[in-house]
Amino acid sequence: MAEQTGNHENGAFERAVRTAAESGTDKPMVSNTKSNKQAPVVDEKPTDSPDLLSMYRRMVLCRALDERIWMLNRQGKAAIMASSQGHEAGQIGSVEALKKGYDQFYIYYRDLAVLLELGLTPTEIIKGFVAKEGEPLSGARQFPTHGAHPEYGIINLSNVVATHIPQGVGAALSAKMKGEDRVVIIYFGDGASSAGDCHEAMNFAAIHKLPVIFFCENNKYAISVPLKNQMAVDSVASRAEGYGMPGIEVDGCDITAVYEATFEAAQRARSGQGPSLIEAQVERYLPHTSDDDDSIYRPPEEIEEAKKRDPLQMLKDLLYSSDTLDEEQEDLINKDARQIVNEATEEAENAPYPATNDFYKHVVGDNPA
Amino acid sequence: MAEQTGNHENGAFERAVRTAAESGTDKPMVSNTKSNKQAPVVDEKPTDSPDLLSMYRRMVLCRALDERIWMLNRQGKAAIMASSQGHEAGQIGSVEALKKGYDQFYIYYRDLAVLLELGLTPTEIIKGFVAKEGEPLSGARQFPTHGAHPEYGIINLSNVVATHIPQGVGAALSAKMKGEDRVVIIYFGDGASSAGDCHEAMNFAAIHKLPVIFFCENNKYAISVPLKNQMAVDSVASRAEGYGMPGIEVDGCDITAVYEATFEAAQRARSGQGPSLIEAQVERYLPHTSDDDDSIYRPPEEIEEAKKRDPLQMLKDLLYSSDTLDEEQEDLINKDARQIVNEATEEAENAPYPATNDFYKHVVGDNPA
Amino acid sequence: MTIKTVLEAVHDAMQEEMRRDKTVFVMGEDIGARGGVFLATQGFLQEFGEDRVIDTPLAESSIAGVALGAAMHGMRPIAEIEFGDFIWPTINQIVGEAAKVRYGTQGKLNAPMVLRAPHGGGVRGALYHSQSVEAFFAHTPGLKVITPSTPYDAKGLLKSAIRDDDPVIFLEHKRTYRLVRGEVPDSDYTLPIGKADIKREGSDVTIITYGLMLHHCLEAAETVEMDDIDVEVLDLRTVRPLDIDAILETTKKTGKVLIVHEDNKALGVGAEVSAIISENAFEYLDGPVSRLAGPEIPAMPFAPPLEDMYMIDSEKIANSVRQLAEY
Amino acid sequence: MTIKTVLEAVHDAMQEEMRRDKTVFVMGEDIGARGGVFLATQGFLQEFGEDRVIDTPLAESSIAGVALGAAMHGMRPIAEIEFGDFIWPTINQIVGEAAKVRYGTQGKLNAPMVLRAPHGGGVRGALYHSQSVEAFFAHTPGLKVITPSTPYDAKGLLKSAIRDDDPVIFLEHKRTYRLVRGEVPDSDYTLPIGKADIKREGSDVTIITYGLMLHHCLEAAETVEMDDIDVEVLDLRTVRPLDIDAILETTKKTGKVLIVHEDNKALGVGAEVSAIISENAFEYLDGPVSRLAGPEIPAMPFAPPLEDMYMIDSEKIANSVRQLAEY
Ligand SMILES: Cc1ncc(C[n+]2csc(CCOP(=O)(O)OP(=O)(O)O)c2C)c(N)n1
Ligand SMILES: Cc1ncc(C[n+]2csc(CCOP(=O)(O)OP(=O)(O)O)c2C)c(N)n1
Ligand SMILES: [Mg+2]
Ligand SMILES: [Mg+2]
Repeated sequence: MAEQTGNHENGAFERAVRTAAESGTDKPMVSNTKSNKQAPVVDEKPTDSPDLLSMYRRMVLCRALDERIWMLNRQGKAAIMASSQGHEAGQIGSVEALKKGYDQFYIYYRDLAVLLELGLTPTEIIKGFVAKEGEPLSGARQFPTHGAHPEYGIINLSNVVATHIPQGVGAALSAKMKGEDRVVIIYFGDGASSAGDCHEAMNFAAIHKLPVIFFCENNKYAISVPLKNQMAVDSVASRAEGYGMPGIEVDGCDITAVYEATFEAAQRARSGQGPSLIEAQVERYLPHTSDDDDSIYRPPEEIEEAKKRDPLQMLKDLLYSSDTLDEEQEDLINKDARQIVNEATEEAENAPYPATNDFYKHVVGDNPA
Repeated sequence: MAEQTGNHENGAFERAVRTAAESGTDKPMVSNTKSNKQAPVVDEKPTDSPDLLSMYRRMVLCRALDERIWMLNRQGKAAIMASSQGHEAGQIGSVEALKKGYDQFYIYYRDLAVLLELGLTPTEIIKGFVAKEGEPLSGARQFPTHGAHPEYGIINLSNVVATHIPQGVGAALSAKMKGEDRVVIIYFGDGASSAGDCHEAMNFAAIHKLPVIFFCENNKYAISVPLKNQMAVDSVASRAEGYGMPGIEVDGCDITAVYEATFEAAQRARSGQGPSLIEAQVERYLPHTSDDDDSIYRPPEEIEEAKKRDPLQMLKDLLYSSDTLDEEQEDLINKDARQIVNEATEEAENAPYPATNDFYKHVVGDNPA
Repeated sequence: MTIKTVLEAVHDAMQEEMRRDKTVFVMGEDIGARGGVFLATQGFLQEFGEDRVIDTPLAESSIAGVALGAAMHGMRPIAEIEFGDFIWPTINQIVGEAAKVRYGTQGKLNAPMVLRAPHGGGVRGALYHSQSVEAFFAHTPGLKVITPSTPYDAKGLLKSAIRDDDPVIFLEHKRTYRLVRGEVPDSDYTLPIGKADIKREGSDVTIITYGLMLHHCLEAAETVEMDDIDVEVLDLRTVRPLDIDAILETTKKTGKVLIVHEDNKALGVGAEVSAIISENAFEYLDGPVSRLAGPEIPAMPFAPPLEDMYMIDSEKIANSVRQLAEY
Repeated sequence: MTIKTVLEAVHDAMQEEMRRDKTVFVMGEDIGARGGVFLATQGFLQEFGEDRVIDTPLAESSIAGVALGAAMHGMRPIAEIEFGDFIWPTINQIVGEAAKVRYGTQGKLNAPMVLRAPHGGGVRGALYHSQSVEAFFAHTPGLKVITPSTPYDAKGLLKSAIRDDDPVIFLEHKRTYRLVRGEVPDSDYTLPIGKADIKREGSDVTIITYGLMLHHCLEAAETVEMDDIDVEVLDLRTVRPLDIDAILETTKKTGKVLIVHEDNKALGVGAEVSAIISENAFEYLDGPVSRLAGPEIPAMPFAPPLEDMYMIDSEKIANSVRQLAEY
C-alpha cells in the first residue's frame, strides 16, 4: 500500500538526538528517542515514567522550530502556518504514551510536535512550509504538515476539519479486524467537536469498542469563535458519557498529566475496553494561523493570562524544582535547538521546488481517469 | 410564502369531532378539537389536564386508520406505509401539549397521529397513500405524509432521516428572531439520533437557547438495526447533558406522562430557557414499513411482550378504572372510527390521480431553470 | 452459465469476493440480520459473522468515512448506502477525501473501497427513493463510477471494483434488480472498469446509454428496425472513466449519436459524452449530438401518472432516434 | 460610480440588503467579531448585532440546514461557507433538501436562502483551499448558481440572490476578491439571475467563461488581436440556469466556440454548454466546440510550479483560440 518516500534529510534531527545524549543527564535516555537512520521502531513500549528532561528538550526544539516557521512566514518565505505554541505538552505527552511506529496517529494541522515526536526532521517539516522537494508527507502537493507517512503512522489527509475522525475510527476497525493491538489516536480541536462527523465517529467507536483515543486539544477557539458560541457546555469531555465511553479532562499544559491520561486510555484501548475521549485544555498563544489577526477578536489580557501556564515554562519549573535542569544545561539545550533549526532552515530553503513530472500521477492507481 | 392547497375533504374528520361530542362524556371537550371548516385555530392554549376520553377517541381513530392503510397496502392499493401502531400515545400526548396552528411540527414518516391531531382528515391522509388528487401535503408528488401544510404548521420535507432536525432548529431561530413565542417540536426516531445532523442541530439549539423540543420516538429499532448496534448507551436522552439541555426519559405509551413532559418542555422553550430533549419510549408493533419483513430479524416474543404496553389498551384501562368509559361507549367509539375510515377510504379511492399539467411547475419561483 | 437477476449477481459477487479475500467486508444499514433492504447481503451474517458484516447506525457520513479509514489500513470495505438518495452525506468523505487520498499523499496511501448504492427510479419511489446520483461522482478525479445494466456486467464489474485499489462508486439501478435477468458464468470472472460495451451493432444511429436505460434503448432499437433504422447501442457501463475510444469509434461509424439517461440533463453524463464527441469527432458528425434525459425537475414525483411523465421509455427513445435518423 | 474590489462589492451588497430588509441575516464561521476570514462581513456585528450576525459552530451541514429552516419560515438567511472546499457537508441539505422544497410541497413552501462560498484557486491554497464546486450545484434542478467575475456583477447579482425566493448558491472566486477592481454604481441596483453578459464583442471566435477565468480570457483576446483574431467573450455569470439564448446567439455569430473554466473538465459546466450548442446550433458551427478546463487531477497542488501547471492563464487560452481560429 505504501511507497517509499525517498531520502530524508536527517542531519538536524540526528543532531538533536546526539546533543541530548551528550548533554548528559542523570536519568537514562528514554528508549524511544528516534533516529531516522534506522527503520521506524516498531512496537516500542512506553514506560511508566517518561524522561522529563528529554521531553523538555524536544519541547524546546518544537517551540524553536515553530517560532522559526512563523518568522519565515512573516518574511514571506513560508506559507500559511498554524502554530503549536501552547499545545506542545498535550502533543508530546500523548505521543510519549503510545507506541511509535506501530500505533496510528490521525493528526490535524496544529500538531507540529506530534510530527517531530514521530520522526519527521525539522528539515522535512520546514520543507513542507516552503513547499520544497523532499517534503515527505505529500511531496509538497498539500499544505504543510498534510499528507501521510505510513511508516511513522502519520495520517493527515486533508484540511477539512473533523473528516479524519471517522477515518481514524476506520483505522481502528481495521486493527480490530486484523487482531492487532494497535491503538489509533485522533487529534482534533474544540471546533471539530461540533461537526457531525465527530458525533458519528465517536458513536461508532463506542458501539464496537474500538481501540481509539479521541484526543481533543481544546484551546477554546475555533479561529475566532470562542467556546460559548460553539457549545452550551463547559467541556467537550462531557459528551463522552452520551456515547458510553470515559471522558477525561486533563490540563493539557501539564505534560505528565497528559502522559498519564493517554497511557491509561491506551491501556483501555489495547485491552479491548474501547475508546476514550481525552480533553486536553491547552492554550493558543498566536493567531489561528499566520493569515489571521487575533487582535480583532481576542483581548490581549486573555493571552497574557494564558501565558502564565505556558507548558514549556511549567515543565522547566518542574525540572528546576527537581534539580534535573540547571541554567547551563538550559542554555545548551536552547542553543542546540537554535542550531538545529538554523541548519534545517538553510537546508530546506536551498532545496529546489519539486519537479513537475509527476503532476498527473497518483490520481488513481493504474488507468488514470 | 404559502399558497392555498385547495379544497379539503372534511366529511370524515368532521364526523369524528361530531361523534365525539355526541357520545357525551362528563368531562368538557378539550378546547382544541379541530374542524377543518374553520380556519386553523391560532394560539390555542393547551390546558393542564387534557380530556383523556377525547384523546382516547382520537387514538382509536388513528389506530383504525393505520390498520386500514396497512390493509390497503396488502391489497396492493396503497403504497408503502410506516405504521404508527405503538407510537400513538407519544404522538397524541405531545401534540396536545402544544399550540395547534401556531407551533411548528417537524414530523417524520411515522407520525400519522400527529397529522390527524393537527387537522388532516382521514380522507386526505389516505389520499396520500393512494396518491390521489387533493392530497394536501405535496399534491401526491411525495411519499404519503410528506410535504407541508403551513397553515397547520406541518413540515415533513423529505424521507432523508434527520435532515429535518437542523431545519426545525432553523424554524425556531426564525421564531426567536421575529420575537414570536412559537415552539418547534421535532419528531424523530432512535435511528435519527445517530446522524451527524442530529448532533449539529442539538448543539446549535442549545447554544442559542432556541424554543425547540427534540422529541425522540425511541422504538428501539432503525428498520432492523437494534439499539445495541446503534449506540453503546441505554438512552438517547443521556446525550442531552453534553449539549447543555435537559434530557427527559418518558414512557411513550403513557399518554399523560408524555403530555406532561411535553408541556413542561414547551414552557421552558416559550420562556426563553431553551431546548429540551424528550425521549419517549415507544413500541413498534409492525414491521418497519409494509415493505419490510420483521420476522427475519425480530423474535415474535419481543413483539408480544411489547403489546402488553399497548398505548391504546393503557389509556382504555385508565378510563375504565376512572369510570370515564364503559363498554357501550367503547363500542360506539370503535364503530364510529370504522365508519369514518370506511368513508374516507371510499372517498380517497374514488378520487382521480392528480392531473399532470403542473408536472414542470414549482421547480423554482419565476424563471424555471 | 446460470440465469440470474442483477440482484443475485451483486449478491454473488460480494459473497465470492468475501470468500476469496479475508480483507473484504461489508458494512451498512440493515445489511446484517435483515440481509439488506433489497437482500443483497442475504445470508452474509450467517456465513461471515458480525465482524465482517457490520450493521451500522444510521449515519452515512461515517459509513463512508469509517470505510475509507479501514481501506487505508489494509482492508477492502464494501459500504452500502441504503438508497442513492441518502448518499449526499458521503460526498464530503468520498469526493472531498477518498478521491484525493492517493494524490494528496503522493501515492503513499490508497483507498480500495467500494461504495454501493441502489439508485434510479421507475419504482414508485417518489422524490426520495428515485434520484440518480452518478453525475456528482463522475465529475470527480480520483473516483471510478460504475453503472451496470445486466447481471453479467454487474457481477464482473463489482468483482473488479472490489479488487480495485481505488475508491469505486457502484450504482445499481434498483429497477433492474429483479427485472433484468441474464446469463452469468458459473466460474470466476471480472470485467475491466472503464470499458464500454456494444450491446447491439448497427450502422445508422448510435445510442449511448447505461444502467436501466440500456434496456429501453434496446427495445427502441428493435422498434425502429421497422422504420429501417439500424441502431447501434453502446453501453457505457463505467461513467468515470469514460471509454472515450469506444465513444469515438461508434460515432465515426454512424455519424449520429443520441445519448440517453434517466438523470437530469444539465451537467449529466450525456453532456460530457456530447462534449467529447464534439471535440474529437466533429468532422464525422452527420447530425447534432442529441440527448434524451430526465426532465429538469428534482427526481420523479410519486403519483403514477406523474412518475410516468418523468421516465424515459422505449417510445420516447424511438422518437428521438427517428428524428436523428431523418436529420 | 466608485471603484471597488469584488470583496467590497460582496460586503456592500450584504450590508445594504440587511439595512433594507430586517429578515436578511448572516450566519457562518468567524463572520462575527472576526468579520469573516476574508472580511466580507467586516463591521456587521457592530452594525447589526449578534442576533443578525451569527457566528456558528464548525458544522457546515447545520449551517445549511438551519439556514434552510429559517428561510422556510420567513427569514432570508445568507449562510457563508468559509471555503468552497468545506461545502460538501451542505450537499445533503442543499441538493437533497433545499432544491426540492418547492417541488416537494407543490409550492407551499419555498426557501429564500443564499449559500455563499469563496472558491477556486490560484492562491497557493493547495488541494483543500482551491477547489471549484459549481458543477455539483449546477446539475441540480431547483437551485440557482451564480459565479460572478467583476465587482459590478458581484454586487448586482448578490442583491438579486438575496431577494430571490429560491435557494441560490453564490460562488465568489477568492482570487478575484482583492485582485479585480471595477466601477460600481453608488445607487441601489440588481442584475438578473440567469443572464449572461458579453464582456467583449468580436466576430471570429467566441470564448464562453465565468468567474476568475473571464479576466484571463479578456487578456487572451487582447493578445490574439495581434494575430487578427477578433474574439467575443461571453461571461455566463450564472451557471444555473444557463442563458441558452445568449450562448446560441454568440455561437451563431462566430461559429466557433471555446469554453474556458478552471474546474475539472469532465461533467463540468463546459460540457453542458458544449452539449447545448451541439443540440441547438449544430448547423452554425465552423469548428468543434472546444473546452479548456482544469486538468483531471483533484484541485491544485501546493508547490508553486505545480499550481502553475494547473492554472489556466491567458497564454494557454490564446493558444486554444488560435487553434480554433485556424480550424
Ligand atoms: C469543515 C471545515 N470547516 C471550516 C474550516 C476552516 N477552519 C480551519 S481551522 C478552523 C477552526 C478549527 O478550530 P479547532 O478545531 O478548535 O482547532 P484549533 O485551530 O483551535 O486548534 C476552521 C473553522 C475547515 N478547515 N474545515
Ligand atoms: C439518511 C437516511 N438513511 C437511511 C434511510 C433509510 N431508512 C428509512 S427509515 C430508517 C430507520 C429509521 O429509524 P428510526 O429513526 O429509529 O425511526 P423508526 O422508523 O424506528 O420510527 C432507515 C435506515 C433514510 N431514509 N435516510
Ligand atoms: Mg480550537
Ligand atoms: Mg426507531
